[in-house]
Amino acid sequence: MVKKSRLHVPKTPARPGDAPDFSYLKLSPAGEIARPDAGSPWSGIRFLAEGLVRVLDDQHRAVGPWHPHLDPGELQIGLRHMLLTRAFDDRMQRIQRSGKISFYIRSYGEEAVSVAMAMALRPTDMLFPSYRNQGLHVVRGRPILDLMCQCLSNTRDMCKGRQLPVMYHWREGNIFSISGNLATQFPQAVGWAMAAAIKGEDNLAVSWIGEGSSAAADFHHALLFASVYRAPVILCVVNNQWAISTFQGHAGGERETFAARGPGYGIAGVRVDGNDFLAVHAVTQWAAERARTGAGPTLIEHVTYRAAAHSTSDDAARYRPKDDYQKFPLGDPVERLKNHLIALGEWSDARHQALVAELDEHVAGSWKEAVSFGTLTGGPSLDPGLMFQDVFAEMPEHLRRQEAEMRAELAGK
Amino acid sequence: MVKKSRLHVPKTPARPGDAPDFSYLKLSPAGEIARPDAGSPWSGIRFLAEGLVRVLDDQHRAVGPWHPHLDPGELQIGLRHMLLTRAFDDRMQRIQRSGKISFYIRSYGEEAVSVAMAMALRPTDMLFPSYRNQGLHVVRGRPILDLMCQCLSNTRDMCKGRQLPVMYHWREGNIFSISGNLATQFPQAVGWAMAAAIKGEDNLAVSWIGEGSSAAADFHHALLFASVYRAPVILCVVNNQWAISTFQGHAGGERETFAARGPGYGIAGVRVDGNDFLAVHAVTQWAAERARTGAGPTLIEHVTYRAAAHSTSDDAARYRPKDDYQKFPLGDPVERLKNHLIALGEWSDARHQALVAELDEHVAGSWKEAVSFGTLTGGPSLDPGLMFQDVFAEMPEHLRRQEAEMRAELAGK
Amino acid sequence: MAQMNMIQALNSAMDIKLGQDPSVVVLGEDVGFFGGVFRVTDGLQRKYGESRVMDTPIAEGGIIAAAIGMAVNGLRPVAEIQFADYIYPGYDQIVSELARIRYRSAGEFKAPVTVRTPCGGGIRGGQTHSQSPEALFAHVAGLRVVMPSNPHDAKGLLIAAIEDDDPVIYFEPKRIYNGPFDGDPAKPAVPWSTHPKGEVPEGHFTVPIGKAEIARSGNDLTIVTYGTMVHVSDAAAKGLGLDAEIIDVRTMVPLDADTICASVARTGRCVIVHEATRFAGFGAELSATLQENCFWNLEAPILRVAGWDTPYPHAFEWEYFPGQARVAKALKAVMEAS
Amino acid sequence: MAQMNMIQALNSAMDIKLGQDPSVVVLGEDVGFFGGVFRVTDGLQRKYGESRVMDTPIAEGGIIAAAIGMAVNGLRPVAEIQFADYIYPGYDQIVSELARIRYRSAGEFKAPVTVRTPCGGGIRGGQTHSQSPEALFAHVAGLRVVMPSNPHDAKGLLIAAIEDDDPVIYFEPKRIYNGPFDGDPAKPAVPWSTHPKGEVPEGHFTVPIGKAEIARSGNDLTIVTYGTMVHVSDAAAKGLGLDAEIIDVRTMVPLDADTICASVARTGRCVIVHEATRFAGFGAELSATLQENCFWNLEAPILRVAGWDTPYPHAFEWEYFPGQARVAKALKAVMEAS
Ligand SMILES: Cc1ncc(C[n+]2csc(CCOP(=O)(O)OP(=O)(O)O)c2C)c(N)n1
Ligand SMILES: Cc1ncc(C[n+]2csc(CCOP(=O)(O)OP(=O)(O)O)c2C)c(N)n1
Ligand SMILES: [Mg+2]
Ligand SMILES: [Mg+2]
Repeated sequence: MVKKSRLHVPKTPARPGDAPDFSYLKLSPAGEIARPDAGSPWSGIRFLAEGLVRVLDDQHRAVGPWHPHLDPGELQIGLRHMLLTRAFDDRMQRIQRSGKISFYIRSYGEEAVSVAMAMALRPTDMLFPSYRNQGLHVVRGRPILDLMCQCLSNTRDMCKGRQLPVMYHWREGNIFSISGNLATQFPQAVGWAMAAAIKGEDNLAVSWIGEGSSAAADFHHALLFASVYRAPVILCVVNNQWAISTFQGHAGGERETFAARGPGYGIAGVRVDGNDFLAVHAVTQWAAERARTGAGPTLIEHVTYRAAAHSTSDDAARYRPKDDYQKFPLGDPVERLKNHLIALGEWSDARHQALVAELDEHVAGSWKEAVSFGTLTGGPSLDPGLMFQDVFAEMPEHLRRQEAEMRAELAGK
Repeated sequence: MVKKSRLHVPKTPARPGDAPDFSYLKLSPAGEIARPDAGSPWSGIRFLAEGLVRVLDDQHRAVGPWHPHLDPGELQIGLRHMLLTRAFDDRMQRIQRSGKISFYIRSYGEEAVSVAMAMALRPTDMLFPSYRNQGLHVVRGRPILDLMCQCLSNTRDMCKGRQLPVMYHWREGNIFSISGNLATQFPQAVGWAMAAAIKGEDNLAVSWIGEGSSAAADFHHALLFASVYRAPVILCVVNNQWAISTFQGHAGGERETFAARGPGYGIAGVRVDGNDFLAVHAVTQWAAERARTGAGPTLIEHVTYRAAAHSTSDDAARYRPKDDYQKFPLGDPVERLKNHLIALGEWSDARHQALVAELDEHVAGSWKEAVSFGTLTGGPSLDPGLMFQDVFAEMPEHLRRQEAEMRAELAGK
Repeated sequence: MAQMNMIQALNSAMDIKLGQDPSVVVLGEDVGFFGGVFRVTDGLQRKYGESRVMDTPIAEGGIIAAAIGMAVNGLRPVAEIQFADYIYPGYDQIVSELARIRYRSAGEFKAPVTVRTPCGGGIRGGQTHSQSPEALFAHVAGLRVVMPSNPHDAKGLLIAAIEDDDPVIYFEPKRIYNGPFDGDPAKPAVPWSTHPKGEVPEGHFTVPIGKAEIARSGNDLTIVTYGTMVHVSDAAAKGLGLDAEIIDVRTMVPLDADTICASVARTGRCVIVHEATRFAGFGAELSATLQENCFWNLEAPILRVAGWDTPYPHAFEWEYFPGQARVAKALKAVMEAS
Repeated sequence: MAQMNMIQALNSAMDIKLGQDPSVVVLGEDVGFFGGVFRVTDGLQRKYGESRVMDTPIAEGGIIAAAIGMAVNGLRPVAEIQFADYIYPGYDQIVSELARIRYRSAGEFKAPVTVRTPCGGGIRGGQTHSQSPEALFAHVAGLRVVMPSNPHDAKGLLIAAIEDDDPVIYFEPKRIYNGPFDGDPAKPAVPWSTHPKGEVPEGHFTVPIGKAEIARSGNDLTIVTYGTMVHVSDAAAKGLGLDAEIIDVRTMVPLDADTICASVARTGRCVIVHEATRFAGFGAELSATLQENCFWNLEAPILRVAGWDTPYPHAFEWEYFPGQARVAKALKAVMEAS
């Protein structure tokens, strides 16, 4: 080009070798943001999309109007779910490294988003997760054995070998199937919620996507349909700052919060500290009440950080400072809840260590059981004929023929 | 269903038989909305997306900070362009009714949107229109003869017979080709603007879609890419209240203005009285300055009314009150500019009638000339072999063979 | 039995299902108050209310996605895409989601959505009101793909589609909404009341998805076709005085290969006719399947008659559209080949 | 000449064009700083800057639309879609816009966009990292569709695509990015340096779009294939000791029917091999074209070998993927038919 480019390109605050830089992050002190009535008209509560709802302060106390006043027992359960999620993730990561599963995605650093939300919802609310919401299954009681078997594509795999690891689903638990195509679940959740409204039921749909995925057309369709039909849905953008190698500024975060898209479409938007278990729980309760009473949908932006690499296929050190997470101003969700419980006098380091050990053992035991149902490389395995089932409700003639061909091929004929 | 539906369905204010009802329309008095500096950061000027920029008041005076102070001569030119657009539309509508063209779309009631905007832009700015922006061609000096020939698919048709009537384009005039698929041009305009920025040029791209079309994924992509790369583009939603039979509430207008989507994405949004020539001109100048100086894109919502049926294939009396347009609170753009010029002492009913007569004659003359190049039913006609050209830059072998087959078929062989 | 055109037949199918099954809902652009730009949903909103027959935003991707979500929540949505030419913004939700939800969830979730969409040319609609994109769906595992050629089948297939537990892409050849069309635009329009397939049962009945129909039996050769081209082919064969067997495919997926192959194996000669552009069109699959199965019976190459490989050219519609002349030429070539 | 794998060859093609032509730009998800998830654009942003090699939002529809707008404004964008499985959100902009801008504007506007996208299976990628959707583009008039099978052609075809004034959908069979693959996952990986087509000129050269290549000459029968399957077919034929002629289609649109038909007319026997699901796949077009043109020369039915008609099944990848056994079975059947 003859002339110099005038194109604006979003800045990434820190790359490998740079010092971590979170000065771009707009924070609010814990307790600062007001808590309007859940039935408030959306237009009067735009401030929720700009501030940051936080409950836990730096002294590990719960403060301000969003304090959800949960039982210590409930908080301990939340801590347990987060720790189990993390123990499970850690183990699967190591297992992938050892070659026993092909692929894995951790939710490290984002456990509060799934766990606190699932705990604030009813079991009959339908969840449309992304691939980083394994905590939902944990809260709803899915044995991690089942999740492991899925990752192994073994004879107990809920997906019957048809999906990549982590692409779980659970009809009984009201958790929808995960697609590899980003964001498609977002408008589907709105359709589900519309159906609930049409049927006169008061169940909600809740869906999660990453901030990078908010660029997809599905994001727009979800917000638009939710707005037009006032669907009983909670739509969550999990802003963990990164989309593989791409900083959130490239998804529009440089200009405005993701929560602010909500008011643009005429629906409530709330920006919440995604690493603050109490704040996430409180905001979810608020949005659920709002949706259930017919006051409309809510877009929640969870501000958090993807502490792990994108997946086991990724190496985050290529594109961001190694110590980025250590410097993230919102800390770690597990540590923060733990410290709060200790501050309440309801927890201790010793109990914590014991719990971690117990969960590790549970995970190890589950893994042992899981491999007994087969692995990629040995043990019992699924019949490849399963590939021809469930394409349609009934297998049509051409697939029957192809199955026969495949069986002949396998038999060396 | 056993239970009663709880689904919210947007209300349409008036259907055939009802009295027109525009109480839903948020209006601002002329002159009321402040005019911030064109370089203002978008976040400080959200009020522009909520109010309604108006210059012409009920006494036909131009008032307030957005008064563009145009020469009376320029206003007369604007009036002329609008009248020519309307005379052309009216004639083509009648011609379609007589069966000489297959289809037509009028811009009746929305002439100021195209005419005032095109006049406020530079000829080197690239325009990406919808099918209701014929005024752009008029302002840029395209002979209406050419537009008529396109509608006739005759030997002078710029589209070489390949497009429905009204799907014009004009490379020399920097007006892009119209697609039958709604809204696709919106993100294309952003790409064009990004290229201008990459090349270091200061031309803008400007695009128009209907409020109904703002539901399309392309709308989201356009706003997002414009925001991320701060592209020098003006994106317009022409809110003429209707998308065929569907009221604007179904596109999200019940909850928020369309202009407010801009701030949601972190770009400026301005809501303007689309039937006020001066206001449209002023807002366009402001947005163009903004884009040209690198301060970013603008989303403009033009509040107007689709005075005609959707197209010649449509019958608006089936779904809205017959006298709806007569009661539209923002009046008619031609009448309002005419009355303003008269109030200025720069125009008269007599001059107006003479101009209308002159333009009618011009249109009639153009039509006479146009049909000399052929019509659907007679006169010279295009070689059907043209259907095989321009599929690719060079015609590949298989199309050459198909063309030969087609010629044999036509020759009865 | 009643006289119905295709619009009435389709309307009747939805009316019956909306009345019988509270889980059936209809959604799409202008389908509610207005009754659809082709009036196929006329009167349904008045009868069943705004929560069962819904006007939607103009967002085909959103329409399909919402329909999927509704279906997962137990409804049976019938989504209208106003013209098949506008289905592409919904393509990801159809291909990546609708087609695979049952598969990827190992049968735990299903999405019984019917996507109705008017297709085909011959109405002076230009590039974006004339396309026949059936091949783009037939290649996608998990979708049923249907196109009727008359009011009787239109109603029976639509009821079957709505009742089907799998997603169905339902193409409606709009050129024959009001009457059969033999490809000659100069001839006066003929209403469906003149055609035996314009007789349609008033109540509930189905035409099975996955079964082709022998629209006309014959011995000289087999014409395999669907939609509007059933009528054009019939006229072309009659014009040549050929005793052609005409197979109306009706369902592209799953294809009734047995019926089609049996006919071609018997006649030894075959012409495939469709409106869609030829290259990599659905005719290619028909040809390949027939060649594989009937090779030893074939007495002449199987020929394809189709739209040319260009975008749909407004002014040259009748030179583009496969009319009787083009079909006749292929029929002659196949009959004369030896 | 240099030794290159396909990733290096593709990178070299873009590097050369970015260097030669200031109107060339590269855009896509993670293509900038990171250099792409397969590292195909590695180092290009560092060399040419953030305005020429752009990270984009995750919006395939937006990427294609922006590329079209850029092309209309005189640039030559090379857009990457991270996996072909994610191209569908951009399908409307490709089919309704990119393919038709020249046509509908009678040549006044053009959109010389190259859309690069990794396709195909064999990498344990499951449903959404394994698809081969070429047929869904080959049917659309106005698009060129290309798939190379080796580093030499990859570079030459990509330079040709970028220089082409028409839009090109450029599929990269990712299973052979690092080395040829004969379909046997148990064998150790072989690098491109062991293969003659791993020799690639360092500078500018083109492989013409629209020309098939006879990858291996032979007399017993013709195998028509492309992408990864060129290597699988070769191994299968060698395994049977057959003197097969292998045609690497390379360009699906415009198809080099002459080269393909000439071969089949000579050998009289043909097997078509591709990875994509069989039904209405591109193999159907190849079969139909060959049958029409070579009918009288055929000594056996043309057979198709392809992926089964199911979504790509993660755990059953190697039972799904057309390997040597499946190809060999078809080769034998065609050789034995009489
Ligand atoms: C439609 C589509 N495009 C691209 C991809 C490839 N891809 C997988 S994950 C990812 C990044 C997603 O980032 P974000 O939405 O922020 O979620 P996170 O991984 O941070 O949780 C990309 C680009 C995909 N899966 N689907
Ligand atoms: C993708 C797509 N979907 C549907 C249509 C059919 N259609 C043509 S115009 C129209 C209404 C558009 O309304 P709006 O955007 O408000 O523009 P207006 O006609 O009011 O100017 C519809 C639904 C289309 N052309 N393209
Ligand atoms: Mg992210
Ligand atoms: Mg409108």
